[in-house]
Amino acid sequence: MNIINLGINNLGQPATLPPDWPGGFWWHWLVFTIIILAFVLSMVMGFIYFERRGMARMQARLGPNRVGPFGLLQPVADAIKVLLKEDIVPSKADKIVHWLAPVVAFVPVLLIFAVVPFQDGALLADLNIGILYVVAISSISTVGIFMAGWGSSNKYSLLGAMRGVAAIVSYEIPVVLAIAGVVMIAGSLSMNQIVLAQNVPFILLQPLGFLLFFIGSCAEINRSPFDLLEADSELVAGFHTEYSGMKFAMFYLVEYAEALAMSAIITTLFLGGWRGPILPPWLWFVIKVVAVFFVMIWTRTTLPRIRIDQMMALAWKFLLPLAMINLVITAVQVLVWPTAVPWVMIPVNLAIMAVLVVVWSKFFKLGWGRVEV
Amino acid sequence: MEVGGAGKYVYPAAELDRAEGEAIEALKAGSQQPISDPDQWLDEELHRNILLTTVDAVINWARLSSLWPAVSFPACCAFEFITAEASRFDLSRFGMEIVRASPRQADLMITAGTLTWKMAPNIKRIYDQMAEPKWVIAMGACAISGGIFASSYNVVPGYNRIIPVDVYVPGCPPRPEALIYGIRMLHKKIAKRSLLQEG
Amino acid sequence: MTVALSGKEIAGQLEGKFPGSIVESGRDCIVVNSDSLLAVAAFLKDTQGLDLDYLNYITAIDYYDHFEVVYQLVSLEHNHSLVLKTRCYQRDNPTLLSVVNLWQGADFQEREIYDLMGIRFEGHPNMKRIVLWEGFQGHPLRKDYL
Amino acid sequence: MALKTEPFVLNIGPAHPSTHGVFRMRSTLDGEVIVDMEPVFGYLHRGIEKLAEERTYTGVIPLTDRLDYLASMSNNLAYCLAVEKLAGIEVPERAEYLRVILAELQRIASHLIAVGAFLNDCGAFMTPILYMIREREKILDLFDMVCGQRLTYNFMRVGGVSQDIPEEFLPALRRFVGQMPGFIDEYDRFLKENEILLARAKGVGILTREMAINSSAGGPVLRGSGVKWDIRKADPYSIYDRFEFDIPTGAAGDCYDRYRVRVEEMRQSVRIIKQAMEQLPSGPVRSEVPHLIHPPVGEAYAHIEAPKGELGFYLVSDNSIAPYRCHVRAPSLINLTALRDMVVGWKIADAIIIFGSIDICMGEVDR
Repeated sequence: MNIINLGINNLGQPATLPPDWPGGFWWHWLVFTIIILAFVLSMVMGFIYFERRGMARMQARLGPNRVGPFGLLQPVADAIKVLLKEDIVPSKADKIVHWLAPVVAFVPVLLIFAVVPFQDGALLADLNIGILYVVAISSISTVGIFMAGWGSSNKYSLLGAMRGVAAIVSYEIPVVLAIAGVVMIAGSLSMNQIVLAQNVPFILLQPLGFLLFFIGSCAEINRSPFDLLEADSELVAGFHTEYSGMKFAMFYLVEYAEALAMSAIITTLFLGGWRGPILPPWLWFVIKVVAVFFVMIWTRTTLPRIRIDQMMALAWKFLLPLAMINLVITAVQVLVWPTAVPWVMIPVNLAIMAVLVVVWSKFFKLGWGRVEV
Repeated sequence: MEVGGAGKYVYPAAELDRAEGEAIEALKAGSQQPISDPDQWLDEELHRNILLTTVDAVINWARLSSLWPAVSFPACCAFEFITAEASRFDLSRFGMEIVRASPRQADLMITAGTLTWKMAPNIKRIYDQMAEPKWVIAMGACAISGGIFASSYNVVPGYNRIIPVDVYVPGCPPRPEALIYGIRMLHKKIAKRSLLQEG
Repeated sequence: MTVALSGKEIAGQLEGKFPGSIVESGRDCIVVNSDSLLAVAAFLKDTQGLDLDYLNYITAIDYYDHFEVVYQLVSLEHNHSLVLKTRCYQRDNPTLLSVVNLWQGADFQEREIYDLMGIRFEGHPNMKRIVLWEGFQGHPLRKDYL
Repeated sequence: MALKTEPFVLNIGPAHPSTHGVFRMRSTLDGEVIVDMEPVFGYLHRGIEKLAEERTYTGVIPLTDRLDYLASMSNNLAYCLAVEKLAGIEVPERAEYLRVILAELQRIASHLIAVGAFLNDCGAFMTPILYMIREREKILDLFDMVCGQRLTYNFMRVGGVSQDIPEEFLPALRRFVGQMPGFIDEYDRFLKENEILLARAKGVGILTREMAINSSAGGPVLRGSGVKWDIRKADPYSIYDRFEFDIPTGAAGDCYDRYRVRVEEMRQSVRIIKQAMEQLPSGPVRSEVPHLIHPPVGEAYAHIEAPKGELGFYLVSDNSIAPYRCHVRAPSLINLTALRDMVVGWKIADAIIIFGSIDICMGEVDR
């Protein structure tokens, strides 16, 4: 029996009380909490392995292959080792803040998965404001990062944390505007409804929105080329410079769990979520998530890092205006041709995207030279 | 934006220099003898029969499979270490490609290069900042005994004057193969650890 | 080929301009009085036709009874060079004038000479030890360093 | 709005991932912007100049290996030239050609690391440097063939080179020279026109022509600022006057120009090696030199165009078997003179890449 199918949603009603479940929604919550925890932990392990092996291949080497078959147990070994390492709290640190920071950073990332549908209706809570909830929750982990930077009383940590806060404050806006385009087309804020609305994946109807969202979310979760927050070659290890042992493991987990969460949201919003032919829905979901993550690895191995002011400039001068234009165009399309055939809109939207990006990149350069502050 | 002059977070350079000099002299005075290997080696027989439990085996396996090196690359040998990390010799096979810049998160210090008295307090500090359990590989002749520069006025004759060393890899510089062999030796050493020893 | 300017010819020019500045002149070097070092250096740097605007290196040699400081000047434009030397006969507190204001490239090299040879350069903005630490006893490159 | 901010001191180094060794920048920051910076070094000062005074002329060669450990061959060459000039020793033809071939290979190897490390400092996560180390390994294999060492070669001798090349060397070199231009094109494809790299490196860390000359910069740093000055052309040592090659120069003197100059120099080095390989004569590789060299009393300065700039040895002889004084004109140290002026006013991220674009080797800075 496929338990996941039981959480079927009926027309926008919250799927908190599935009919056949003995014990009502407590039982449902318990099952899904366990599924989410298991999913996140196993996917993060998989991602770490996948990133290290994939990156190694792109860098003309092999990557970990000694521990277990094909090195598959490498993340397990890393996890055991890191968890058993000594936990150091610097003597000048703000002890409580230093202790709390990893938790504050980690919990919101897990909470995001509450509204991610793994299959039709298979989600912990089908909130009717699902995507709004994601936007709200995902920003909280920044507080944890800033606590880490502040609490460590290390200048590198503080600089890293400041960069992180600046990045998330700036990039939240284009990201939300990009989401708004999707919401308009789907006509709902519920994640499950958004997936159900995607007869054509929204990446085709909203190519510009996808681009903006992808760049913005990469910046929010500090993936390269926006990894200024823990920029190896500048800030040693950024905000978690002073963390060791278990607390460092939490941050490491947060980093990949955030990447997983963003991949899952991109999958849900733009790639049609769990929908796909032949294969079971959850497998489609995982395949799409991994594909998105692969692109992130790819950019990480390819691109140099940009500077903090260039990053801000990109958000405010490039992404934000484009996101607004995209919103207007989408609104016009939804209003004027509400019943237009998607196959007609696809080439139109792609053309609009191409023109806008090209034209705007004439106005905007990442900018070289000294930036006066 | 207005810069608030020489504020309380800007220390005079002369003061910093003097403090550094004092730290060096203090360390130099206190480390004229080599530190012996700190590991308490239990009787081999005892080890095999009683102490080496399954838990030990799992933990040691995890530790030896993911040795993350710290950044402490003073001189020439650093490039042999970097080459060992790169495509041809590929230390990433052993899960060692994550070179942690922050010593807090590293397990292994590969002391690649000559140690001078001016650098010694920094290396000692990096070592102290590393979280237990931690290991040290002295890579190259300079790291073992000062090597070709042993008679100089500013060279520490071996890292073991200031930090305990687990494995010595000779060579000037050691070839990457030699370094990998040294790392395998360290793996064997780690595999013999027991939780009881850590106290 | 970089032409090594003849010390004798330059010495002739200098003797007219700064009487008493030249101690000795060889085939490719001139030894100047330590007092007139700055004036001679400025002349060599700025004179048309000489334009020795590139200070190649500075070094110091300990000859027990005196220190000799060697400057090699090069003109990138005319591709010629000149070795300028000066001597310092004090041993306890040898002092020379710094050329840092003429050639910024002298900055670290003068500090290094101070550190290792113990010659103090007056007029250098940051005259302190460069490779060894504050509080190090002695100057290692001196011949009598133990 | 006038916002009052408090500057603070941030210590970059000496054990920092991008200080290429044990360099330390004691910088005063205002937020992210560097308002003042004092370079502190000496963390690798091994006293090579002092140690040279207690070794014989031949015994100093291993010490020179460890100066700029990324370009040991060039150091050997410069030192041997200085001793030969001091003692008036002739070098056989074949040895001269071998020296040129090896020195140019060394230049390629050193520039590969320089460019790779620069791109790594820009934040291209390890990828470029790993590809460049892949090619560097091929050069190291060639060196391994001739002298059995990978990093500290100790191969050149006063009056020639220590031994003749093995017969498998030339075919391997020919293969390498055939492949290398393709690899350089590949590196160019990686990041040459990358928007982010341009934004990070172009116009950053400008060293004007006047500044470069006044601060005695050398090598790619000087040429990046538009000064066409290369010792190989300006004062041809060894047999460089027999080869055809160009001196690439930059225009603006920014980080990007220095990076481009290095890449172009690799192409020129390949060109020189090709010519030298074709002209390589047969004959002895070392002239008759007494076991203990007693040069006449005097002094000599010999310089070469090392990968990092003008490398010179100033030797003083008192007719004994050891140099009376051995001074190294270290390009890395002197190129750093302008660092402070280049980084002040820029952000930390820029300071890192400006520092990376100078390409120093701490062994040579501190000696």
